[in-house]
Amino acid sequence: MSEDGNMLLSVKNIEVVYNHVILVLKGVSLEVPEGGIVALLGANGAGKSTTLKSISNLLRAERGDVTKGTIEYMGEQVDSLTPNALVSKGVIQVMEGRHCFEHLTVEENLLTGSYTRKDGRAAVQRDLDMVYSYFPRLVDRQTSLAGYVSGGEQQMVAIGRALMAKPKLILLDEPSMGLAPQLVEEIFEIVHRLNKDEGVSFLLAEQNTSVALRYASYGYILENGRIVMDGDADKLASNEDVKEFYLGMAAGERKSFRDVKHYRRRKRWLA
Amino acid sequence: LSSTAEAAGEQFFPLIIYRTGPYAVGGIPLANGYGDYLKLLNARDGGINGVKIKFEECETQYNTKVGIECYEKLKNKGDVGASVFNPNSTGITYALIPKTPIDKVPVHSMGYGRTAAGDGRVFPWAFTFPTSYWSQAAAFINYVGEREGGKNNLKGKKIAFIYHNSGYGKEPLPTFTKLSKKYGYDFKALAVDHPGQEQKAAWLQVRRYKPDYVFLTGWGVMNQVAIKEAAAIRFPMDHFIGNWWSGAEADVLPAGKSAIGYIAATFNQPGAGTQAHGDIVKHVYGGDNAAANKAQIGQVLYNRGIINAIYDTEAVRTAMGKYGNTAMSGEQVRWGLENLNLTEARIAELGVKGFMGPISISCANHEGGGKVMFQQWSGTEWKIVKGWTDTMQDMIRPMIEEAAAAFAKENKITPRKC
Amino acid sequence: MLYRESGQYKTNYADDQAIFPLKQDRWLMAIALVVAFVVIPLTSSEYMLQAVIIPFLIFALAAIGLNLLAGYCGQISLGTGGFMAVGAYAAYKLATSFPDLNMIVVFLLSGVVAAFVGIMFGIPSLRIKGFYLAVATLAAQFFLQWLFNKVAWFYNYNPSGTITAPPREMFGFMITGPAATAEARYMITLVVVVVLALVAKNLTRGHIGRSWMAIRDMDIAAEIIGIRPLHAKLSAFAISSFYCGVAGALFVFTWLGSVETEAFAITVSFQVLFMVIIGGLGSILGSFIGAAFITAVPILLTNAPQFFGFNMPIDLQKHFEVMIFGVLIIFFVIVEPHGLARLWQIAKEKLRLWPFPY
Amino acid sequence: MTETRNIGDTLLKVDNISLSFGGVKAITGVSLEIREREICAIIGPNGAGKTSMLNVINGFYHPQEGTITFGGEVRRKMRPHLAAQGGIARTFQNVALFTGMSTLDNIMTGRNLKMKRNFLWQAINIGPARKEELEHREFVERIIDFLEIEAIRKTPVGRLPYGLQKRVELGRALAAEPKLLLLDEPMAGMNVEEKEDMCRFILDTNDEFGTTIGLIEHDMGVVMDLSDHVVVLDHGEKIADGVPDVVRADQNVIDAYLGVAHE
Amino acid sequence: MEVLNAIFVLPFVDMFSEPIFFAEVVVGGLLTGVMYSLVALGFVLIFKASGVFNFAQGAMVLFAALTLVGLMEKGVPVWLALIIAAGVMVIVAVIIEKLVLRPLVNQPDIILFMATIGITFFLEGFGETVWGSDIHRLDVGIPDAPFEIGGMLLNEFDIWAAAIGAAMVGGLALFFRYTVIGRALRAVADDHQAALSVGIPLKTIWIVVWSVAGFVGLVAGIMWGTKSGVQFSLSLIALKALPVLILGGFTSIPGAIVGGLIIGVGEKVAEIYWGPLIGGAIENWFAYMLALVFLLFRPQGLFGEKIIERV
Ligand SMILES: Nc1ncnc2c1ncn2[C@@H]1O[C@H](COP(=O)(O)OP(=O)(O)OP(=O)(O)O)[C@@H](O)[C@H]1O
Ligand SMILES: Nc1ncnc2c1ncn2[C@@H]1O[C@H](COP(=O)(O)OP(=O)(O)OP(=O)(O)O)[C@@H](O)[C@H]1O
Ligand SMILES: [Mg+2]
Ligand SMILES: [Mg+2]
Repeated sequence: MSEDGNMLLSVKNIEVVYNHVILVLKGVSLEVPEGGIVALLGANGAGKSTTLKSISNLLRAERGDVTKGTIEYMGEQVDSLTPNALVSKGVIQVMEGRHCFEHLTVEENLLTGSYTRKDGRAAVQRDLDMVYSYFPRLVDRQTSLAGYVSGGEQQMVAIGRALMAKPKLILLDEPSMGLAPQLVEEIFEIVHRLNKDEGVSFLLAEQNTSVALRYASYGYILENGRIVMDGDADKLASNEDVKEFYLGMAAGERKSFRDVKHYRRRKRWLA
Repeated sequence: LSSTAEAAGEQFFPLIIYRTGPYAVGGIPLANGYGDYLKLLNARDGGINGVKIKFEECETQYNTKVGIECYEKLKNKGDVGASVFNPNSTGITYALIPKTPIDKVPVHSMGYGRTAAGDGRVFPWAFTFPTSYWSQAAAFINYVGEREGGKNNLKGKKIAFIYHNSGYGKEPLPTFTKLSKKYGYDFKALAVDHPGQEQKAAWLQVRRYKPDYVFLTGWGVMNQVAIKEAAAIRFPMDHFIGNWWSGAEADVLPAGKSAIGYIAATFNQPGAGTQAHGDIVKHVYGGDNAAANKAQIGQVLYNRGIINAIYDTEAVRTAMGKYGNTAMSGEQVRWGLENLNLTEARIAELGVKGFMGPISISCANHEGGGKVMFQQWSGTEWKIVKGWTDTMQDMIRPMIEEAAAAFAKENKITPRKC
Repeated sequence: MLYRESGQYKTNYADDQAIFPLKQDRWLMAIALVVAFVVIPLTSSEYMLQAVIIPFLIFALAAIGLNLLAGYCGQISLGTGGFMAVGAYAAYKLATSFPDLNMIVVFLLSGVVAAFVGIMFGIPSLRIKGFYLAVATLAAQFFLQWLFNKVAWFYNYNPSGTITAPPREMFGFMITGPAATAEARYMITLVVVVVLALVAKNLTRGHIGRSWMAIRDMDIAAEIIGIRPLHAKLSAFAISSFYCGVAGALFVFTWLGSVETEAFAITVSFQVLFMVIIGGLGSILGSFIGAAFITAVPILLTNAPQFFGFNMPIDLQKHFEVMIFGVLIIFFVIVEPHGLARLWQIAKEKLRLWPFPY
Repeated sequence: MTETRNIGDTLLKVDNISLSFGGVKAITGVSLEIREREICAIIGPNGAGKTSMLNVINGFYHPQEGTITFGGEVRRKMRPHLAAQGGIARTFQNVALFTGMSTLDNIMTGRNLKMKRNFLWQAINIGPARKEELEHREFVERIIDFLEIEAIRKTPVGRLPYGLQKRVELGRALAAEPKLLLLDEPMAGMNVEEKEDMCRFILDTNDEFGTTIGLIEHDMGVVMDLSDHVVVLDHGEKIADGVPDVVRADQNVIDAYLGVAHE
Repeated sequence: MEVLNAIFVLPFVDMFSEPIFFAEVVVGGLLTGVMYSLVALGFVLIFKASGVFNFAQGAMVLFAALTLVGLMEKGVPVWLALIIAAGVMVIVAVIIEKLVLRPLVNQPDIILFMATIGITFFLEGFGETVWGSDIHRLDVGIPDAPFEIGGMLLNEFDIWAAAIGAAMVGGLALFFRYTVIGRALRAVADDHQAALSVGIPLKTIWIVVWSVAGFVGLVAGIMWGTKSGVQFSLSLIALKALPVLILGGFTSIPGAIVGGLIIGVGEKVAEIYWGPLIGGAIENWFAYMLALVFLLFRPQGLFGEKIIERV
């Protein structure tokens, strides 16, 4: 993307090392415009989650370090802020793998999301109702311990909890994982609505490329800790390689998963 | 390392002690008294018969393992090795007794440790004088018997024994049971676990048992909690008697007024009244009374440190009488200990007249058959209420010899002839 | 690139499964053994052996024991001191009741006795987990300590309840009792520890070890794939207690010579746990490193002021020692939560990449 | 596409199972059958009770009602390890690998059931114990080759990316040489390429070892392409059961689960 | 037969034949139990709020009491000494958060536990360096005289201790229930990283909780210190709090008090009625055995949070 002014988030050339030895990101740059939905695509282990965590500053809790590069949010360098300061500023991450508070009830989980808010109980209650309206399944589960609800329900809790913080930028890590198909659509509809109605921006790491590209405006493809391709979502979606490797289409048609046995073209990014 | 220094050299005294940890309350004054007396000898007399004293403390926190490490560290120090070890812990004494014959250093557990070591035939290298827990128990029975108007009146009386649940606390048990058979008193032993902050159960039992006397064998924080608990059940203090490690200022002060009347055994006089105390203030503290008081001069355990040092230095002096005025090796000090003979006259010469009883040690008897006194807390100071008390050696001695024989058998030691 | 495996091809699985597949590791190990069996006995002073090296070996053995349970099987136990006491008292009773029994046999049998006691106290682990279990194992600690203090039979009815290692010899050398030289006691300890460490390494690499680790990492999944928690946990308790029991026996017979139950107090349990955590949970090497750390550091700290010519009052020195010890624990835990053994592994990884940073 | 496949008799019969937790009804009166060598998919919205069903089958949950017949044996209550011994292996929705162990060791644990040498042999690690270990190692290496994870053989699994972890988990289940393999969302969180790989492994397992497979998956493409028969759960009840083409057209299924008619 | 009689019949006969004494034993046990609860409470607070098993609680009790008594010996009036000591505990909390907890966010429980052991050593050494190892007499003016009701001999001090213990438990239970922080605390205990991700400031939370635990430690230190003097052994009472803790549940404030009462009564009754049969001094292990028996039925303690097991 070009260097114009209204970038909400810009990550410049960051390098991340785990445990002082494992180099995972090798110079990643990306930008999220104000009010944009940006998708971060890539295979397993490419470094998507790592990128998101370095933005939200949750890396340190995993003994990872950003050793090079800078991260700017609303023009301000945020590398050294604590995660909760970032949340107060409106950046929140929904972590991969749900991470619900097992011993809190579903409702309590949602309410923890509003911890940094200062706008009073009524506003929080309103958002709580909103979350319940997005995820009616959670209403039944309100008083269950989050540790006991099903995997998909936990995913809803995790997303709902982030919404409760009334963020400006949500870093969504694999929101569709483990969700039933119609719910995946619903979640992306929610993303779309929040984006349109409330102006919330999104950076989403997603494996479900077809949906992600459908809703995103821009996309990056990350492989092995490097950005190998980026561009407008529709452009990416029509790229032949992307089609084959990320959308599972061959020659314009979805191929059957039964056929994969017989022939397989391996991905090579010779960029 | 050793043996070469035929020149005057330095006499090395190791001190295994604890100034920290749960029993620091007891360890600090003991170490101060012992150390101050040695410093006094250096400052006033230039050492023992002109041989300078060197002295090193090693901190154990009353922990046997650390004690052994200390022993290993200190046993070869000084020009001719360590003079004598005072482990200041029954556990450490037990661990050292088998080692000392090999290393040729004597161990002196003054009024604690392994009672059987009073038999010098089996334990040539261990000394328990001036007295032992078993003798003390006998003295206690003598004392209360006397208060009841004769030991025969003990028949039907009830005596409770509250003890630190360790080797140290358990030592007097056989004596008490044996004597109860002899004198017909009823006896109940109540154990309290380390460190002894929580004794409610024991005292509830005392309350129900309603004993005529309670004997306490505690150490550290256990003592003062016991005294407070006794006060809380309104047990008459003058019927509550501690052993000589359960009768120091730190034990009674926290209980305040309610501790008045509490009695404890001792084998040295309380107070800072002797000439030696004056000398310590003068030579060691340069006349600074406040500093001396801070070091707890004149307190029960401080004084006990002093007499411990007197015994040991006098043993060195005795050895020098035979081997000449140079630094004495452990082996020589052992001879000195075994031939120690402190008469009233010698005690007066040392400037501690009346402070301790006369004593003489022999090849067979390492306990010295020493007698025991009883002191009472007045609210401000300890006062002797019963002077030297007999310790029924006719009965205790055979018990000691029997226990020593058992040890000899188990460890394949042939007792020496004395 | 000093430390790399390239060029060391394994042509069969047997080679790949050797204890030390790397040549460098094999060399290091050989050197360590030569030092342990030849250099140390020839050069160390009695103080060194008695106060540092023998306790280090014994604690290393106990730490291996606890590591099998806590590090490999994930069951934290604070009963180590109690299990060591079982070994110690069993060895004492065996040695005094059967004076002609070979000491190695005595040590092993006392380990077996401890193993049975360990199984009994391991039973609650089938239901209780985590810190709840850790605290519950204190029941073993306190009960056993009480038992050996109370029941006079265990200490042959001597009045203070102290047990003393009787003199025994092997190959014509005194190996226990007061007349045994520090070198002799060291050698016998070393042999026992080295052999048992090797056994522990083998166990952890076999299917028993894997079932322990599976239970540790995710007990439910382990059960679902067919690992029986009962077997895995109780075998871990048994074998761990066996090691602790042997360590307890050595504790009396080749180290202190004479102990009362207080020597196996809860502080010992904690100390061994520190060793395991500082050294590295789930690492045999870590048990050694941790034991070295916990036994040597206090002694170094105690002797440091004198070494540098300060003369501090001993109480102050002790306080500093305790404080510094605490700080060091925190420091190392922060530097590498997985223990010193992991630090060593990371160092190896770095050496492998050297001179490149990543 | 299934005509040529050699599907046998009923291997697993779940009969009228009900399971509830306190007030929450996870499963109500569900019956289903899985036949030998088939691939049976269980689908349904989130919280429908799919995972719970797997947990019932392998003995982790004990249903209040109903029976399970596996390989001709009827049973109501059993411990998970007995189910494993009987030949049921599975993978988990939230990866449940042993994170402290290497890939190789993880897969080796799958063979634990088959290893018999007692600990004394293992302690000295010579003779029979060593031989046994090596035999199993060879078997496991075949699985590693099959799943194409040779390169991460010695890596601790905690460090692996999610997709590979799922693969290792499959390897662990395969190591037990199960008769019935239960897979709980094996392809969640994967991109298409990885899903293709996973499908290939599942199909190969089914073809080459004749393993019966129970599969929970939310990717309809995968479900429809792979399975011989699909069971749909909703709110703990079975709402459809049949071949993929029929199920996909079922209005109930569309309403409850698919949202829109799938393709 | 006789053995069975001695174990299963005679002790009960004994209880009923002297009911007043039995009542006294029970009351004595209850009061002792409250004293245990005071220490256990500090553990619970920290565990509940951060999932850390704080072994240093005993050392914090010692350190707080030492600070208080040290100041009082320097002539500082009681009320001021109390305030300063509480302030010192806040400083301790801040330092611990910064130097120990922050670098260890998201580490396994056992590692944090180990770190608190490091803190234990440090606090013990530091407290004694500053204030010495001697025993200090502590008297903050709580009355301490025995009195008799209905043939039972009680002590004013014990009654005070019970009252203070109850008040603290009540207050803290309300705090956790009705404040936003309360919920955040439990969230942190479940998952550090997730708590961070939703914007809960671990730093503040930890400082608050450790300060409160320090304050609870101070109160426990005052009560125990008045009873037995302030000295090193104070840090060992943590061991008496552990069975209370597992019996009540690591995460429950009311659990700490109920656990304390059960353990207190249980161990006293056992010691007095069964102890003599087997040689006495069984309190220590009996407390743990009793807790163990309860755990076999409820592995999370009486009031602890459920242990969630799912795949
Ligand atoms: N805590 C950690 N310590 C060491 N390595 C790590 C850690 N976390 C991640 N890695 C490594 O970093 C690389 C990138 O991981 P990351 O989780 O960012 O990938 P991802 O693109 O999100 O993959 P996925 O789609 O599986 O979530 C992986 O190879 C992984 O092994
Ligand atoms: N151990 C348990 N205790 C209480 N409720 C439970 C338990 N296990 C499952 N449940 C409940 O049972 C219902 C079914 O859960 P299950 O995990 O089987 O759903 P699922 O079909 O696998 O859903 P998903 O696709 O989201 O994984 C859920 O509502 C869940 O809350
Ligand atoms: Mg990811
Ligand atoms: Mg599920």
